[in-house]
Amino acid sequence: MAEVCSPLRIPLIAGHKKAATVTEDVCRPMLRPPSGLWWAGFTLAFSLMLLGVAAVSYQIATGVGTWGLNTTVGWAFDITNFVFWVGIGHAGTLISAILFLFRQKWRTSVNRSAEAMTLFAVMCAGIFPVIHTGRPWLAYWLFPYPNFRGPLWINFRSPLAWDCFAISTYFLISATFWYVGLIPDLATIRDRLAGESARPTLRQRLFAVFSLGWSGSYRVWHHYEVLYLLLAGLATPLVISVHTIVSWDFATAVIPGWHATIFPPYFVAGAIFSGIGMVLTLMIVARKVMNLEDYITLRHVDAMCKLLLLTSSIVALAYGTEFFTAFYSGNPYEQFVFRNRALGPFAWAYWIMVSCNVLAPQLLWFRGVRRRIGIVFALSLLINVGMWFERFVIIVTSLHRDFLPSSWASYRPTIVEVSTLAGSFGLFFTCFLIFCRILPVIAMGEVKAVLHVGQASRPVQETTV
Amino acid sequence: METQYWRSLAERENPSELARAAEAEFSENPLQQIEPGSSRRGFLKAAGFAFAGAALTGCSRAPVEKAMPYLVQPENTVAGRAQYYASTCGACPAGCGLLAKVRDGRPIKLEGNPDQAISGGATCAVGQASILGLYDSLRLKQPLAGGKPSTWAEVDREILARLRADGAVRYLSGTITSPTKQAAIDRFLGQFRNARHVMYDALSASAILDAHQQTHGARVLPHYRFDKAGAIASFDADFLGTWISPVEFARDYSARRRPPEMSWHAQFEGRMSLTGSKADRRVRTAPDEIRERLAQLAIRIAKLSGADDRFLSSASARGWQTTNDDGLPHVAERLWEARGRSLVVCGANAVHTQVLVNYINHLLGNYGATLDVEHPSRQRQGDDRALANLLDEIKTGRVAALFIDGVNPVAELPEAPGFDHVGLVVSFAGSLDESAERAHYVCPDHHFLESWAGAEPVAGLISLTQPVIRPLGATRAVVETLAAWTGQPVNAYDLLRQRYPAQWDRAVEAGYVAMEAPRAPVKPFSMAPVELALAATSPEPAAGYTLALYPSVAMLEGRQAYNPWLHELPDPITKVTWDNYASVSPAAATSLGVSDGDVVRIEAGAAVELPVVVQPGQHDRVIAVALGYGRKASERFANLGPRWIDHRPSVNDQGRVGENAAPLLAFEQGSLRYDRAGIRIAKTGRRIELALTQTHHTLTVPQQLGGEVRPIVQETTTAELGKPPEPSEQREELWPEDHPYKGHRWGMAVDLNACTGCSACVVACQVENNTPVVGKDEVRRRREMHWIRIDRYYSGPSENVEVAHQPMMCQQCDHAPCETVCPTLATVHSDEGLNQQIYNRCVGTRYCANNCPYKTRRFNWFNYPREDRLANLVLNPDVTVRTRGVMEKCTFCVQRIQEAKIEAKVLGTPVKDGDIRTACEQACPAGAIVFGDLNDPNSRVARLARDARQYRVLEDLNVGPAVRYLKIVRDGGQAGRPVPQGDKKNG
Amino acid sequence: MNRRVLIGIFDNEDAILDVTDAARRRGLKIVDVFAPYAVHGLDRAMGLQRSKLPWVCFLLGLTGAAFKVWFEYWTTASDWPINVGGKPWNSLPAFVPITFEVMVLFAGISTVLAFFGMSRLWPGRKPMLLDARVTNDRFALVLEEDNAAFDVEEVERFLRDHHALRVEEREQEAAR
Amino acid sequence: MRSRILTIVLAVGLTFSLVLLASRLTAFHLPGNHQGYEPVQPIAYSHRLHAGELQIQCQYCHFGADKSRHAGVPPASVCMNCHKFVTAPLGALRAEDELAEKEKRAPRPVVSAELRKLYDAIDRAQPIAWTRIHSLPDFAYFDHRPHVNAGVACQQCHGPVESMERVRQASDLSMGWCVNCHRDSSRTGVAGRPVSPSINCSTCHF
Repeated sequence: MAEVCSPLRIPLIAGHKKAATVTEDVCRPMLRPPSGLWWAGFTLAFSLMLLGVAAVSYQIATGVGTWGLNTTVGWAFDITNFVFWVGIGHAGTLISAILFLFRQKWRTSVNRSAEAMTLFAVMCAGIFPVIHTGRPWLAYWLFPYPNFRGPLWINFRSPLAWDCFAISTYFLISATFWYVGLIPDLATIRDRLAGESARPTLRQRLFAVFSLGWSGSYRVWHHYEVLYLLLAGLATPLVISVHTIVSWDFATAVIPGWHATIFPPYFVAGAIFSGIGMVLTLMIVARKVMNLEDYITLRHVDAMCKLLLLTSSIVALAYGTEFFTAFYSGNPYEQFVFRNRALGPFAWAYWIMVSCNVLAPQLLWFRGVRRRIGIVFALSLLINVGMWFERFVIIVTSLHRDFLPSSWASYRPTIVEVSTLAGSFGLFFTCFLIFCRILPVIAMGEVKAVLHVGQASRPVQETTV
Repeated sequence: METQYWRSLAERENPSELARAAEAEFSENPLQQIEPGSSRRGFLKAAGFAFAGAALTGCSRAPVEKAMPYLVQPENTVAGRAQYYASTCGACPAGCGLLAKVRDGRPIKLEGNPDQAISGGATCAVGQASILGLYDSLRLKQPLAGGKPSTWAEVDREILARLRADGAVRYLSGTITSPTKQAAIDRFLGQFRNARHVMYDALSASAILDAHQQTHGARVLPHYRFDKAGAIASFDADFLGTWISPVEFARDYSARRRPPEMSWHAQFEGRMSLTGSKADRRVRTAPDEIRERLAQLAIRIAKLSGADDRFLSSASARGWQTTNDDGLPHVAERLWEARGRSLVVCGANAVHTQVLVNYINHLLGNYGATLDVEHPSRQRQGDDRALANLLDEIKTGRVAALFIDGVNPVAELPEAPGFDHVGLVVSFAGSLDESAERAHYVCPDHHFLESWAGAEPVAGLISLTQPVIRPLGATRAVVETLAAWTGQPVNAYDLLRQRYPAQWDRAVEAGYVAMEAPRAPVKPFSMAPVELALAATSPEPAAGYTLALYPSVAMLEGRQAYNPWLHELPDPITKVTWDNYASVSPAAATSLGVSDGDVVRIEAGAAVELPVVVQPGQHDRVIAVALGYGRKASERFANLGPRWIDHRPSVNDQGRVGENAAPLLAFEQGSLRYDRAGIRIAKTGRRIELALTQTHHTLTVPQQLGGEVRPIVQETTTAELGKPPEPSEQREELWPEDHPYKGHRWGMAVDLNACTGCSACVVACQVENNTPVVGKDEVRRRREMHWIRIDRYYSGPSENVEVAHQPMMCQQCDHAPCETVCPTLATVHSDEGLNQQIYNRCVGTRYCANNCPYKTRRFNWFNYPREDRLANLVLNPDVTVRTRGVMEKCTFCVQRIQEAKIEAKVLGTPVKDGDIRTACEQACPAGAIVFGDLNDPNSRVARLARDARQYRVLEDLNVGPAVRYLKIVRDGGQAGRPVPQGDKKNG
Repeated sequence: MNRRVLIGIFDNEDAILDVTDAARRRGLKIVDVFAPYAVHGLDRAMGLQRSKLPWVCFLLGLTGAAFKVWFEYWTTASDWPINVGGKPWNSLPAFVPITFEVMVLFAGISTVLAFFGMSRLWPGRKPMLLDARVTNDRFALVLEEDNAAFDVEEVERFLRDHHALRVEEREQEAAR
Repeated sequence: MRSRILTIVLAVGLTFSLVLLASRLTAFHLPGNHQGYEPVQPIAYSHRLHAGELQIQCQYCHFGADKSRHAGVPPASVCMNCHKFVTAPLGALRAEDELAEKEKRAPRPVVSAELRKLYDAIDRAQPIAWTRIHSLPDFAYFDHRPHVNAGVACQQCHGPVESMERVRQASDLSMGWCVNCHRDSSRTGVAGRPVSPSINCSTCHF
C-alpha cells in the first residue's frame, strides 16, 4: 500500500477528468438504454434466481429432507452458502469504511459498488438461516418479542441468536452507510435530469424524493463529513464482529474441527479475502461493460491484488495453525478430524480449497500478473470457488465423522440444494445488474474530491479532515 | 400407576353382559367407520371415547371437537387412565406372559408379565411389535368363500356340506401349546374316520424331539435351564436371539453372567449370531462340521468321564482320533469341570447330531439339572416326518380336506404344496397370506389380543390369553369355529373357564397358573442310537460352500412380514434394515470378488438372488441367508415413507421386502434341513444399496487416518475387577455450581456385559414414543428415527472377531452441548437432570444435533405419513406426535416419570425406586438397562453408578452424561484367549 | 422580511477556498457555501464550529448497550431463569456479542437520523439551488448584505478578483 | 410545497389508522386463544341450575378429576341416577297435577324436551356428542389429578361455572397463564398449604 499514498503523484483517475466529465461519464450509462450484454447477463441471472425460487419453494413445501442432509451431517450447503455470502459481504464495508479510516483515496472509485455488493451479499446470506430451519414460518422465534408464553424469550447464549442480531445489524448499518453515501450523487443526478423534460418523470420524482432535497450546502457537507467518519468508525468494528460471531457458530461447539479458538481472525481474514475476490470479479466486468477504465485503473486492480495476497497469506497461516494446534493438542479426536480432512473421503474438497486459496494467489507476487486483467479475473473466480469450499470443508468434514464411529456418515447434495445455491448467485447478480442500471456505480462526490490527486492543476497540499 | 390384572368384576361374574353393554357403545361395526376419510365421530366411537382422539389424530386445531362419554361406563374405567391386563404373547410359540396396557379402550403397549416364568417381565422385539398386528388394516374382517367376502353362517354351512366323514381330513398347524385348542382340534377330527393332526414348525426343532424319542424313549423337547448352567457349549443354537424361547433363555443366561461369578460360554457356529457375539469362546464351525465336532467332544468327555468304553472303542474302531484343534479340549474341560451344571445345546435339525448332544449332556449328568425332560417344553412340537408324509399325500391327491391353522406352508416350505388335488382347503389365517390365497375358504382367527385362550409353553405352566379389546372385525376364534363344525357351538371363554374352574380367578388376575403336570414318560438313557449316530458321522472334513438358512431376529419365520417396525429394526449384527442378504466371510468375499451390496445368485435346487453382506467372524465356507423375507405381506410397503422427487421405494422389483429363501430348504432323512452343503454361488453383476444404520464397524479409525482406537466401549477382565479402582482425578469446574439437583436426579445405567443386542428396547421405545417408520430409502440416507440405537463394534482379527453391543440413547448431559446452542430455548434442562426437548418450541435449526457428541438426536425431515387411521390407534396418547421440521430424541420416557410422580403426589407417598421404568428398561430380557434416581443412594442406578465397572462415554468432554455404562467383562485368561490389554480399547 | 444576498459562482475548488477565506477575513457575513463535493478545509475557511454528531453517536450507543445488557440479564437470570446446558444463570460473557451489535445499531441509526434532523433533510424537501450545476461542478459563495455599510460594487469586485465566473444579487426569505 | 402537504396528509392518515387499530387491539385474540368460547350443546344442560342452585358437587359428575388426567364428561348413566325420577322441572309437574285435579284423572307423566334427548340417546344406545370447550393443543399435557388433589378450586381455571347457564371458557389457557399461576402458587401456596408446582418444560410438554 505504501505506494498508493506515496507523494509520487500517480493520478488516481486517468485521463485528466474535470468534475463535469465525471458526472457525465458516470451518468451516461445510466441514462442510455441497457446494452445487449447487460440484457444477456440479466436474463441469465434472473433465470438462475427463478430456479432458486422454485427450489426453495419446493423445499419449504416438502421439508428439509429434500436436502442431502442426515442425522450426522445436519448442516452442509445451507450454512456453507450462508457463511460464504456473509464473507463476500465484508469486502464492501472493508473498502468503504476501513480504507476510509486508513485514508486510502483510491477506494473512492470502487467503494460505491463494493457497498452495493455488500448489501446484496448480505441479502443472499440472510436467506439461508431462515430456509435452513425445519419450520421457516416460525423462524421469527429467533428474535425476542413479547409473547403470551410466560413470557418466554430466547436463549441469548446461543451463537445462532447472536447471528440473528449480527446479520440484521450489519445489513441495516451497511444499508444506511450506502444510502448516506448516495445522497449527494442522487442530488447530482436529480439536477442533471431536471433539464430533460417539462413535467417531472417518475424517475425524476424518485431521485427528488430520495435525495432528500440535498442542495450541496456546505453547512450540511460539514455534518456529512463527520457522519461519514462516524459510520465508518462504527462499521469497522462491526464488520469484524459480524464474522467473528459467524465463526463462533462453530468455535463454541464441541465438535472437533469446529471447536477452535483461532476461528474469529481466521474467518475475518477469509471473509475479506473472498470479498475482495468478488469485488475484483465485479469491478473487472463493470469497467469493461460500462467502460469505466479511467476510474477503475490498473492501479486499483493492483492495490486490490495486494490485499488479496495479504489476506490469502493470513488464511494460509490459519490453515497451517489449525493442523499444528490439532497435532499439538494431543487430542486424538481433533487430530483425526484434520487427518480426515486432508486424506479422508472429502479430501478432494480440501485440496480444491488449498489450491484455490493458497497456491493460486501466490502468482500475485508478480507485478506482471497483477497488471494482467485476464489472469487477475481468473484468479478472482478461483478464490470465490476456493472460499466456498473452505466453508464446506469446515462444516461437512468436521460433522461427518465426529466422536462415535457408529454414527459416521457421508453427505451428498441433492439437486434441490445445488439449485438453491445457483439461485442465490442469481439473486445476487440480478440485484447488482439492476443497481448498475439505476444508480451511479461510482461515488461521484468522492471521486471529484480526489480528481486533483496527482494532477498538476493545483499545488500539492496534504489534505486534512 | 396401579395395575388391575382383571378386566372387571362384572366381567368375571358375567362377561356376556359387559359384552352387551359394550355392544351398546359400538352400535355399528367399528371397522367400517375407521376407513380413511370417515367422520371424526365414527373414529372416536371406534377408538373408545373421550379426548384421546385429539392426541391421536392431531385434530385439536379443528374448530369443533366432540367429547363423547359412555352411556354406561364400565366399572374401573376412567377416561385417560391406563389399565393393565395380564395375557400371553401369541407372536411365537414361546408363550411369554404379557401385561397389555389399555388406554381408553385401546391396547397401546405390551409389557412382559414379571410373575410369569417364561417372560419374567421382559419381551423380545417381535413381541413388542406384535401389537401393531391388532391394528393391521389388511386383516380379514369377515370369512372368505372362494376369495369373496362371506358370512360365518354361509361358510359354516358350505364347509360342513363339503366335509365327508370317510374322506381323509388333515389339520395342518404350527405348534399348539394351548390344551383347550388341542382338545377342540381332537374333538373336531374325532368326527372323521381318517383324520390326522399334523404339526410343524417353520423353525423346526423336530430333530431334538426325535433324538429324545430315541435316547429317552419320549418325544419331548427338554426345558433348557440356562439359569442353572455354569458352562454352556452351543452348537449353532442362537438361544439369545431366536432359538425356541429367547426371552426366557436370554434372561436366565444373563442372570448367570453377572461379574464376578460368570458362567462360561462357548459357541460353535458358522454365521455370526447374536449368541455368538456374546460367547467367551467362539469357534467358527460350518454346519456340516458340527456333527463331527460333537463326536470329537463326545469322545473327549467320554474319556474324561472314564465311563463307557464301548463308545470309545467303537469310535477308535471307526478311526476317530481326537484332534487338538479349535480348543475342543479346553471346551471339554470346562464342561467337565462344570458337570451337572453345564449345558450343551445344538440348533442343527438333524437327529444323529442331536443324539450326540443328548449323549454329551447325559455324560455330563445334565439331565435333571440343566435339561428338564420330565417337565418338558411344549414350545416346539412339530414333526417333520409327519409333515413330509402329509406333503406327499397332498401331492398324490390323497387328502380330501386340509385345514391350515397358524402356518403358511406355501411360503415356509421348500416347495409350495399344490392344493389342486385337495378337495377342500380351509385356512384360519387372520390375513390373506400366500396359503390363505389358495384356500377355498378362509375363516379368519382373532388377533391374540382379541381372544380367550390358554397356553402351556412348559409342562405345568398354564398361561392365559385374555382379550383386551373387542374384535375389530367379524373374526372368530378357531376353537369356536371348530366347535361350530363339531355341532356343539361354544364360546372360547366358557371352554377355557370350564377347563380351569378352580384356578380361574387367580389365572385371570395373574395371567398364568402353575399346575401339577404329569411327568413325561422318560426311559433311562439308551446307548444304541448314539452308536448309530457315530456310525453315520464321518471324521473327514467337509468342503465347498455351505448355505446356512436362519431366522432373523426381527422376521423369525416370516409371520412378522407385515410389520414395518420390525422391517426397520436394524439386524443386531449386520445393522441392515428392510432386506435379507447373503452374508459371507471377508475371505469368501475376496475369493468371490464381491463386496457389500453386490448381488449374488445362490443355487441349491432352487435359486435366489441376494445382496452380499461381508460378515467378520463368519466361517469362510458358509453363506448365511435369513428366512422370512419376500413375503406377500410386505407388498404393503410399496408406498411407505415420505414421497418426494428423489424418493425410492422400500420394496424390491418384485414389490416385496427381501427374497424368500424358503425354497432353498430341503428335507433330509425326514427332517427339515436349514443347511445345504455344496451349493453354487455366482456374482450377477447387479448391485443393491443396502439400508444400513451403521457403516463404520469398529472403534478403530482407518489406518491411514491414524488408526487409533477410541475408548467408547470399554472392557475389563474378571482379573482386573478384583483390583481396587484407581481414583479419578478431580476436574476444575469452569462455572459456578448454579444448578444443584435438589429433588430427583434421573439417571440410567447400561450394563454392556449383560446387553445381548437383541433390540427389544429399540422396538419398545418406538412403540412407547410414537417414533415414525421412515422406510428403506430414508434409512439409506441415514435418517432412521429410533431414539435408542444399539451400536455394534467389532474388534480383533476378522476370523476371531470380538463383538460389543452398546445401546446408545440421549445421555441427558448436565452440561448439554445441545442446550447451549438452541436459540429458541426448545431444549433446556429440568431441575431433575432431564434434557428436555420441547417439540412445539423447536424451529429445527439442527444446531443441537450437530453439537451432540453422541448423535442421538433425530430430526423430522418430512411429515412422515400416518394415513392408516387404524394403525394410528396404536399411538401412545401420552406422547406428542411430532410434526415435520422439529428435533426429537430420547426423553427418558418423561411421560412415565410424570405419571409416576403425579400418582405418588396423589397418594402422598414418595416415588419408589423401580416405580418408574423406561420402555427400554422394561423390555430388556437381560436386565441390562436400569433407570432411577441418582440422588437416592440406595436406588439400583445409584449403586451401579458406584460400580467398579462404571464409566461414562466421552467423559473427557465434561458434558456430564447422566447415563453410566458398565464395562464388558472379557473372560480373559480362563477362556484360553489372550487377555485384552488395558489400553486395547482405551486408546 | 426579506434580505438581500450576494452570490458568487466559482468553478474550482481552490478558488472557492481562497475566496471564502478572504471573505471571512474581510468580515463579510458568509451565509453558506455550496459545493458539489466535500472540499476539505472549507469548514475552517468558513469558520464553522465542530459538529455535535459524535456526542449523539456516543450517548445513544451507550444507551443501547446499557439497555441490552439489562434486558439480557432480566430475561435470562431474573424474570424466568432456565437451566441451559448447566451454564450460570447470569452468563455475562455470552451476552457480550449481542450487546455490541445493539450498541452499534443504536449509535449508527440514531446518528443518521440526528444528521437528517440537523441539516433539515427529508424526503420531498424542495432543494434551494443557486445554480443548476452546483451539485455537478460549480461552487457558490453566498454573502449576506447585513448592513448599510455593505458595498455591493466593492464586494462584487472582490469576488471577481477571486475568479468568480458570475456574481448576482438576490432577494431571499429570511426564514430559512 | 405540494410534497410537504403530501407528507402531512400521509402522517395524519397513519396516526388515524393507528388509533383505529389500537381500538381494535382491545378485542384482539391470538390464534388458538379461545377465551370466551361458548358453544351450544346438544342438550341445554344448565350448570347454573345443577352446580349453582342444586349445589351438586362438581366431582359428582366429573368423577375423573381427582383420579385421571381428564375430569371427564359424565356418562349418561350418571345423569340417570337422578333423572330416572326427575323427568321435568317441578313447575311443569305441578301444573300437570293441577290439571289432572281439574279433569279428574290420573296425572300423565311429564317429560321436558331436553331430558327427552337424554332418554332417546339411551334408548337408541347413541352416545351424546358434547362439544368440547376447554381444549389444549396436542403438545400440551394438562393433568387434573395434581391440581384437584392439591386443592385448587375448579373455578380458579374454569371460572364461575356454577353461575353459567351455558359453559364458557373463562381463562385464555395460554402458556403464560399456566406458568404464572405455577410461579405464584409456589409463593402463596394453595388452599393454605405450601405447594411446589414445577415450571419445568417437561411438566406439560412431552
